[in-house]
Amino acid sequence: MNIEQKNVSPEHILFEAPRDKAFITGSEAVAEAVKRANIDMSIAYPITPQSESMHLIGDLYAQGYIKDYYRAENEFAVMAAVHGASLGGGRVFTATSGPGTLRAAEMFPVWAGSRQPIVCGFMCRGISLPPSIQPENIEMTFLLDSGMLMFHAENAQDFFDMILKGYAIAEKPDVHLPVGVFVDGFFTTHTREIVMLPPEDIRLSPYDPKCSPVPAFDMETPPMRVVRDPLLNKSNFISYAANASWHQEILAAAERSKKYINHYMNGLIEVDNPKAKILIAASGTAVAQSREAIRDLQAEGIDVGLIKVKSIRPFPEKEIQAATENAEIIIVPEFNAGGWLAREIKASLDHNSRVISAPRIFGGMPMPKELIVNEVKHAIKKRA
Amino acid sequence: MNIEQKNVSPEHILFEAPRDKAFITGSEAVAEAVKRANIDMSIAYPITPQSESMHLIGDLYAQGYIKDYYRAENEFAVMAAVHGASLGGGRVFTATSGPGTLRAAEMFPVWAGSRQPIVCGFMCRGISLPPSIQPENIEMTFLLDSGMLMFHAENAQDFFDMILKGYAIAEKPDVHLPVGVFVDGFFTTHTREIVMLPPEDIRLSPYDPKCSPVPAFDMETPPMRVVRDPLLNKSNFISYAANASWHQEILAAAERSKKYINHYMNGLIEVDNPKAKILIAASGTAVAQSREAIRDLQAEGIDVGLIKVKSIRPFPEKEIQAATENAEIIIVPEFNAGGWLAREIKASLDHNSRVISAPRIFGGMPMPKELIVNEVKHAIKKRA
Amino acid sequence: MSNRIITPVKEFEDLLPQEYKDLVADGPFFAEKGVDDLGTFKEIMEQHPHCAGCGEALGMRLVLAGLPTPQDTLIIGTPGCSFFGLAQTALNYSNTAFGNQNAVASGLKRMLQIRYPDKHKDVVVMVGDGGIADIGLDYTLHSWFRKEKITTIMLDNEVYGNTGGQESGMSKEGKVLNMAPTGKKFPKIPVFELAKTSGCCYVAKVTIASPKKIGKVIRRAILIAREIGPTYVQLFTPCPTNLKFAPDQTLKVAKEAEKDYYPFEEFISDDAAAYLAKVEQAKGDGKS
Amino acid sequence: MSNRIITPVKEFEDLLPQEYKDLVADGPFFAEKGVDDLGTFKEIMEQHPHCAGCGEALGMRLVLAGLPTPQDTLIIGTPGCSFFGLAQTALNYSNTAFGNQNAVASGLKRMLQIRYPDKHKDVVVMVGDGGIADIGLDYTLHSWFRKEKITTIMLDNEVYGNTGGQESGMSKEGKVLNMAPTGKKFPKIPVFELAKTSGCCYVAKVTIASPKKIGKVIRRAILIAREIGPTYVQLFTPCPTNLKFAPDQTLKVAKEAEKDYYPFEEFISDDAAAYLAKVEQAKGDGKS
Amino acid sequence: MISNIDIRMAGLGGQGVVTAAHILGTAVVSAGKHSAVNPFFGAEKRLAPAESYVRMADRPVYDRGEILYPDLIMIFAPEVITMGKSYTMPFYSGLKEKGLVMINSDEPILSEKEQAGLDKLGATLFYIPATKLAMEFAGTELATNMTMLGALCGLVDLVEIDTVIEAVAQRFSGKSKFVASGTTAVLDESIKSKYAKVSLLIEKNTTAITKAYEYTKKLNQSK
Amino acid sequence: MISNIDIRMAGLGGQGVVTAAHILGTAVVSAGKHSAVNPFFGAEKRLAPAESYVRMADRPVYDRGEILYPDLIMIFAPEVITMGKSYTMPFYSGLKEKGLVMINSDEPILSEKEQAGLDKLGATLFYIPATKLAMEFAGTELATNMTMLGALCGLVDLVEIDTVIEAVAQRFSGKSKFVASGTTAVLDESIKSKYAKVSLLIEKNTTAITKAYEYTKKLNQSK
Amino acid sequence: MMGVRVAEDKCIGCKICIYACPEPNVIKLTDSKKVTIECIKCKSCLLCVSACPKKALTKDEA
Amino acid sequence: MMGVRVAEDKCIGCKICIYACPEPNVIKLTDSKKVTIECIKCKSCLLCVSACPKKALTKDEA
Ligand SMILES: Cc1ncc(C[n+]2csc(CCOP(=O)(O)OP(=O)(O)O)c2C)c(N)n1
Ligand SMILES: Cc1ncc(C[n+]2csc(CCOP(=O)(O)OP(=O)(O)O)c2C)c(N)n1
Ligand code: SF4
Ligand code: SF4
Ligand code: SF4
Ligand code: SF4
Ligand code: SF4
Ligand code: SF4
Ligand SMILES: [Mg+2]
Ligand SMILES: [Mg+2]
Repeated sequence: MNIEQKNVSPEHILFEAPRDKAFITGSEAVAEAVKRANIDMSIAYPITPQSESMHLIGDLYAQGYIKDYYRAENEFAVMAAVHGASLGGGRVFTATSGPGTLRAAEMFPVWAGSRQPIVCGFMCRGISLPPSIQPENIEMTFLLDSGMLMFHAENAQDFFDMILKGYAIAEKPDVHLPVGVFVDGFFTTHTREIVMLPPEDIRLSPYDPKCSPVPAFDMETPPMRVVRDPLLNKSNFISYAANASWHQEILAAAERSKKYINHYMNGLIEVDNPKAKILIAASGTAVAQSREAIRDLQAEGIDVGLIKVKSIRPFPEKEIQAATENAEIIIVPEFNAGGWLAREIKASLDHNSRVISAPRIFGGMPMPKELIVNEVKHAIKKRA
Repeated sequence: MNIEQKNVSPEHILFEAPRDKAFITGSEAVAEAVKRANIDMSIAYPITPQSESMHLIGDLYAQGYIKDYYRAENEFAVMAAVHGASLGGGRVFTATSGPGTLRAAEMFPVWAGSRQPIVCGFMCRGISLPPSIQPENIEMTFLLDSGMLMFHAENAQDFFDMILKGYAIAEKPDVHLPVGVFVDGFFTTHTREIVMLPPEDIRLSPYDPKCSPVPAFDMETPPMRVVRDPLLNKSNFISYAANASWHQEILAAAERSKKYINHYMNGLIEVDNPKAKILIAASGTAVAQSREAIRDLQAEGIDVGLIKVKSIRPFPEKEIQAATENAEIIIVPEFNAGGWLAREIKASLDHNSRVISAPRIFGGMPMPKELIVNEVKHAIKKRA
Repeated sequence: MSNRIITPVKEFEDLLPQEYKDLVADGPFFAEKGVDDLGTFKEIMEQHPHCAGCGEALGMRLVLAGLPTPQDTLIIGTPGCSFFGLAQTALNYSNTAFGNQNAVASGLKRMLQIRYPDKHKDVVVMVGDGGIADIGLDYTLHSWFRKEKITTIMLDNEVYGNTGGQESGMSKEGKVLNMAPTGKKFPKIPVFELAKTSGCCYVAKVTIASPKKIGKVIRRAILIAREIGPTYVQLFTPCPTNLKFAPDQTLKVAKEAEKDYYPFEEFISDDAAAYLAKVEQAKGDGKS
Repeated sequence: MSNRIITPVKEFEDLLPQEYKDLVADGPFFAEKGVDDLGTFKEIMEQHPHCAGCGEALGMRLVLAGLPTPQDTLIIGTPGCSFFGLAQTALNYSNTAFGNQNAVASGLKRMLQIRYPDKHKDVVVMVGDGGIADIGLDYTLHSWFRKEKITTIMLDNEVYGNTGGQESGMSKEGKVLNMAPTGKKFPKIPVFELAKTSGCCYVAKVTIASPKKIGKVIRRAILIAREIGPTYVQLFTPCPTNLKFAPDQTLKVAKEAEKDYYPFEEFISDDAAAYLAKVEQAKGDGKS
Repeated sequence: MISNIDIRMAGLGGQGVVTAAHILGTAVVSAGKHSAVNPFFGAEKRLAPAESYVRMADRPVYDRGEILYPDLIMIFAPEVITMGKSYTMPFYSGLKEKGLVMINSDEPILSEKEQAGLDKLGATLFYIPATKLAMEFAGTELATNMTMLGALCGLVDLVEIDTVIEAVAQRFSGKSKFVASGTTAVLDESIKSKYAKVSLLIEKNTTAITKAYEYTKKLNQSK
Repeated sequence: MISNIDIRMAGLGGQGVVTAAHILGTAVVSAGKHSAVNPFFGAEKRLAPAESYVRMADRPVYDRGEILYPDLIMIFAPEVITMGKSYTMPFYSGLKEKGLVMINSDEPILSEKEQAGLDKLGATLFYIPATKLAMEFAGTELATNMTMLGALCGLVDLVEIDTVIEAVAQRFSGKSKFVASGTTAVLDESIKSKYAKVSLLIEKNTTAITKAYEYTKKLNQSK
Repeated sequence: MMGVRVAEDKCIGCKICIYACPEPNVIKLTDSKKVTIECIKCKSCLLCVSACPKKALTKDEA
Repeated sequence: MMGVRVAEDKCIGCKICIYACPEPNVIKLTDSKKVTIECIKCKSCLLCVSACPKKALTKDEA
């Protein structure tokens, strides 16, 4: 570590510290966030387009910013080891992509079930066959009920901020849930763009395992056996109820996280031009592409507003309901074949025939603004 | 094999052959289906509550009904080996549950991407922590965008039939997609009930690998290299387009499967008492429990209808829209914490404030009919 | 864990369950206890739902008695019958996904080294044969390749006990079991040999018919893991229920296996042997 | 595959691409070819996007030339650089999820035995070191334990080539790589030794600096897999791009490794040796 | 004949509660009625708590899972009550008003509190020396589930005893494998090892059932 | 000075198209404008096709990914066109009307059909002997990306050449690791091995850029 | 149904039964070097009975 | 930029270059036992050049 870092509050690092302009990739933004996150340990496994981030985090380890780091044998091992490390009472980070996410799928609900404030980056990409390493966020649909909080970053700036905010939110004693910060791989990881960074010489205060609803796994609390009978394998209503209430508490913790998301992320959604009758609702890179489309549409005199969905879990049902009160057309452009965001939005809105689930881009394609523009015009024509 | 089996059409085995009453568990129903499915190979890995089914299938192998069978090293290996076996041009079956489903999650989209008519049983159970082996169908939410067809069986009879129907549908050349047949574990696998079975001495005709959109992997077709450049790792619009259209074709194949689902399964949904203003929409065991509740409600003079959702993928959007045209209240009871079925239904319906996502049961609990009855009464009161 | 943490505050002592007070008064936390002392101290495992005559339960009981420093021992488990007893044990015990144990233990051990650089926190993996040799083999071997300082203990009952008697990679060749209806087609997986090849510094094979050996072996395995590198103990713990012998035959089955194909074996790397000589001399150990 | 299948119908011959016609006229499908014949027949791999000087590409080229019966050979791959060349090869090639290759091959081989009981369908796994020794180790070893009749070939470039130069379990100790910023902390995984312990009937280690040996070894591995059991070939195929040497140094690097730490080694089980003696005598093989 | 009834059977792992439920359900179905039977949803361990549930009706039974509100509770081992070897405590919780309780014991074992609980519900309680009868007529306590079944049929008019005996023969005839969760099947099968031949097993079980049936039939009449 | 422009750079893996784009974007941003730069989204292999994309504007750039409709196309190696080593065929597809094309070649290499395609778009075409200039002034063909950049700045008024030179220094100063996909970074870094010292590398690159800049400046003026 | 009886006169306190019992805290050694058995936790597996070299233990049939 | 030139007079047809080339179907042996190189598929890695014992191969600088 070539610089001495001062421990500061999330508020300081996020809201108060001055920021400087950097021209970096999303992968570098991840490393910049981790550098300031006071991580104890990180565990890596390569996969495109995540690898660069975890290389850089390896460098941070070599430089002394992180206390331990290694390459594991696969993603399931990574997520299991990160789980073990977090059990041990420290702050951890890791990241993966597409097939890696699915390879480790079983562990994410375990993190949530263990109430671990792990932050994980997901650099989304294609899965399945034919093989594709290109952008697609289909993997997010697999995690919607994993119990994790899920944030979707629009760009490198968001990615940087949401990782730090992720720890701030995840570690609140009344939240204590894992956070997945998702980006559209390549579009964000591999694009070099302007990112405003706070100084390098501050970092988050260390994680305090005592401020947790579940004690650290370190034999430093009285190790009573907890139950007369283990919860598992019992047709036992007490065990059923314990299990159910534990899961209910996970859902409740996600609800409680909303106040912190509002505080740190300035809302679960962000609305531009809320009075427009036509809205585009999107998350991730689709937001960026929508901004370009809206610029063109406004230039043509077509009034279109934007809902940027930042938090996918908890899902901003109420917020989107409020923001779409006057909307007549809601276009939902997405980078996946399933259309999961449109599904979520439709499920949140009464009168959801207003929702148009298009354009839906997958297979690695970019989403030219022209496509969105056309979709909007088409919708207007159809309505007229 | 102590009996000689005659190869017959799915139509014969499903619609024409006489049936006899058996009093068996859901696990036994699986084996009865497999016995008549003319399976070439099956690969097993134990997990509660699936194991009994795969034990029985092992016995079928020992008796000569199946040509090869082994226990693999874990579920990812099972699903990969079944994928390999199916590549080789034969008919395969396997099954798993909860954590096993998640362990192998990556392979299901691969089956779909490879256009393999694999049928897999999912005996759903709890995942995550605290550990639970008890009923819960949360794992289904992880597979909604896997590309598989997904059927949800209400009871052992459905389980038996849907496996055979699964092959009939999956193997149609214009479908050729994997089929997941889901049941609520224990409730179906471990309950002994009346199942009507066709005779043992008939079975489906063998799988014909030539009637497939993708040739068998056996070096019996001219092995030209297919592309100048491999599809992967290319910023190549041809490759993007190929990938996207391949996935679109998977979605299209699922659409095309509807006509076969209608034919073999008598519709993607089944509606009782469609004119009722109050409907219960459910899938799996929640349907059975709803039937009990409706019996009680009708006895009290409350007119309640039932939508049984049999096909989860393709999702019967249009069918549910039509069936709920007159409904004022739609109760969706579920065995999972996420409420994925209610989400799907809400996303399908305009005016979805009619949909009530309750009771939602998880942690292993049963769903007493009284809970559903109360939910209905509560909804009536609120509306009044 | 410092003793202060478990010592009841006088004023509240009467509120604590008897079991807890027994553990403090007669348990192995304050005064060091070993397998030899069984029957004279309060064991840290209590009333578990294992089958009557379960070899695995006996094995775990003996292992737990052999822990050199239970107050700083963390057990990583995995689904399998062992869950039942270990969940009933007054130690930190974690059990998440099947087979992930050595990966979890790797992360945990390293984090505890960060958080407690001056203390030995013994991370002990204790799970079934299926968990180690089948679904978890990759994680097991890689933790050994990486030289993680953890002790791995296989409770080898030669079957998947918890899920109802299926073939495991450690089942004997020819054995007819669930999912092996025509008998197992390949021999027991040579995990003992793999451990030697894969970087374990101490490897031992023992059965529940030799309780004192278990005590000694466990102690060695844990001490070596503290300083030298990964260690592995393979413990034969037959399952009466699924191997279908009477519950009172468990020790007989173990004894016969010991004679027949499960002899006591021990492998110690040179650096581990040197270290062991040092600590055992200091402690007056190793003579038993 | 019967030759009839690839023989062009006269009337349509002119519609076929030249490459296809070359394969029929001069390829290894009709007339048996070997590594010795390279340069005089149409190889089944064509123009691939591997880096200039890629050792893996060379390795695959030599392996493919050594296949005893390409017309009935199925290649199971996995993500990794090998994908590029193998996807450009006129054989059935499948590549799905990373590391699953030996599980896929197990299912495939068994199904082909069911469908073609009277024919040898050679199922050959050809993938990178990471795919075998890291993420796929469990599946690799278990296919060996189960005695699946498949040949596993590791293209060992001692790095994750395809994802940009990360540490692999097969990287050399001390090597600084991506994700190993302070150097690798443990030696190459002893897959060769594990293969011997785990049931492989034939195990060989060879480098691309010995092309004729590759031909011989591949032939042996595949023939033995047909009749006796699993076989494993570990092929050193250095990666100039990620090990950061000049593309024209690939063979020099291989030659030095051969002298230094990658000597030719061969292990043959007794039954495999007996079988081999029989077939090589019959064929007049094995003298080269 | 009673038509609609929900029965909870509680015992220890290896006592055959699952087999008992299976046999009863089979008998009911072969008598032309409807039934659904399931065990508790967990892994059984030898001598750990075990339960099973039988629903029977003259119309289709859709309901499944643990029976929360049984009409009838059968306790296969006194330890269920005396040592708390039960998933449901107190053992009669959920019992419907005027319900019926059968306990395998030679002598009263209920605490005052428990007895008061039953009294409040207006429940009828029977002690059945089922293990004693099993030892006497089948030569093994593993036939306790048979005597409990026989006793049930003597007490309540659910199904003809002959139909039950037929179901027993079917259960052990070996025509089909007994399928139950986890180790349950193994434990419930262990009775087979007590007899050299299946025919002997069926014969002994039949005797045990019949004797227990007669025992409670008398008891019932005398009440 | 031109404000809003989208550039596509196409070359072979190892030629430094990603580095070139990086440097250009950095210069643009340090000049106070906006830019977003990305490579093609695939794994680069030495001498296989490689592309990168630079967007620049005087207002925020949100758009990202492959540029489908470039204003300007830079071809770093003739093989991109002559041997089809390209992901986009024909190489100018998507080029906007009146767009600009720069080809690294000493001599015309376009087929008639290609030339006609360009003519139809009203495109302007420049051949730049970039490799030759690189060999001459930096002593290695690995500096071709530098001469292409210099040439670009001479042809089009995008950003001051000094700002570009500063960006080069920043890129190679070693203050931060160069981050690019897969093997791209390795390949793009290989130029470093050509020089004993970073300072020499920067110096040589600066010369190469400047010379190429001057070369096209003249060319442009003469047109 | 559950439990094991100790014949105090036969017991020599060798503890073999203690090492044989799968249940923790069931068989204990008294100060007089005899064993006692806490029957409420005993599962009647009879491993102790089989193991005792002195035949000091028998199943409690009560 | 790409390609290798064969000095026919030096080539003895030993095929070492053929075994050294990572590209399939690039170097071929002619009937006169010399090699020819299909330069359009050559990647100029120069492995053949380094491998040739007769120095019969050189990089084509054209
Ligand atoms: C991913 C996954 N697959 C399968 C299971 C089911 N499962 C739980 S324990 C077990 C077998 C345990 O066998 P073993 O490890 O030998 O332990 P034992 O019960 O014999 O002590 C299995 C297959 C699971 N929990 N998770
Ligand atoms: C589950 C999963 N994790 C990670 C990856 C990314 N991945 C693809 S290839 C590869 C490394 C390949 O290394 P190796 O097997 O040594 O082959 P090489 O490229 O060196 O030939 C990785 C990590 C993936 N495709 N899937
Ligand atoms: S099933 Fe076997 S291992 Fe499991 S508790 Fe019972 S006896 Fe022990
Ligand atoms: S990265 Fe290495 S292994 Fe991969 S193609 Fe390039 S040289 Fe070959
Ligand atoms: S084994 Fe027998 S003699 Fe020894 S202590 Fe136990 S009861 Fe006493
Ligand atoms: S019978 Fe079994 S459980 Fe009871 S004391 Fe003896 S060994 Fe222990
Ligand atoms: S290696 Fe040299 S001499 Fe030998 S064939 Fe090639 S070019 Fe000719
Ligand atoms: S330079 Fe390389 S690619 Fe070209 S012919 Fe020689 S070995 Fe082959
Ligand atoms: Mg086991
Ligand atoms: Mg490699």
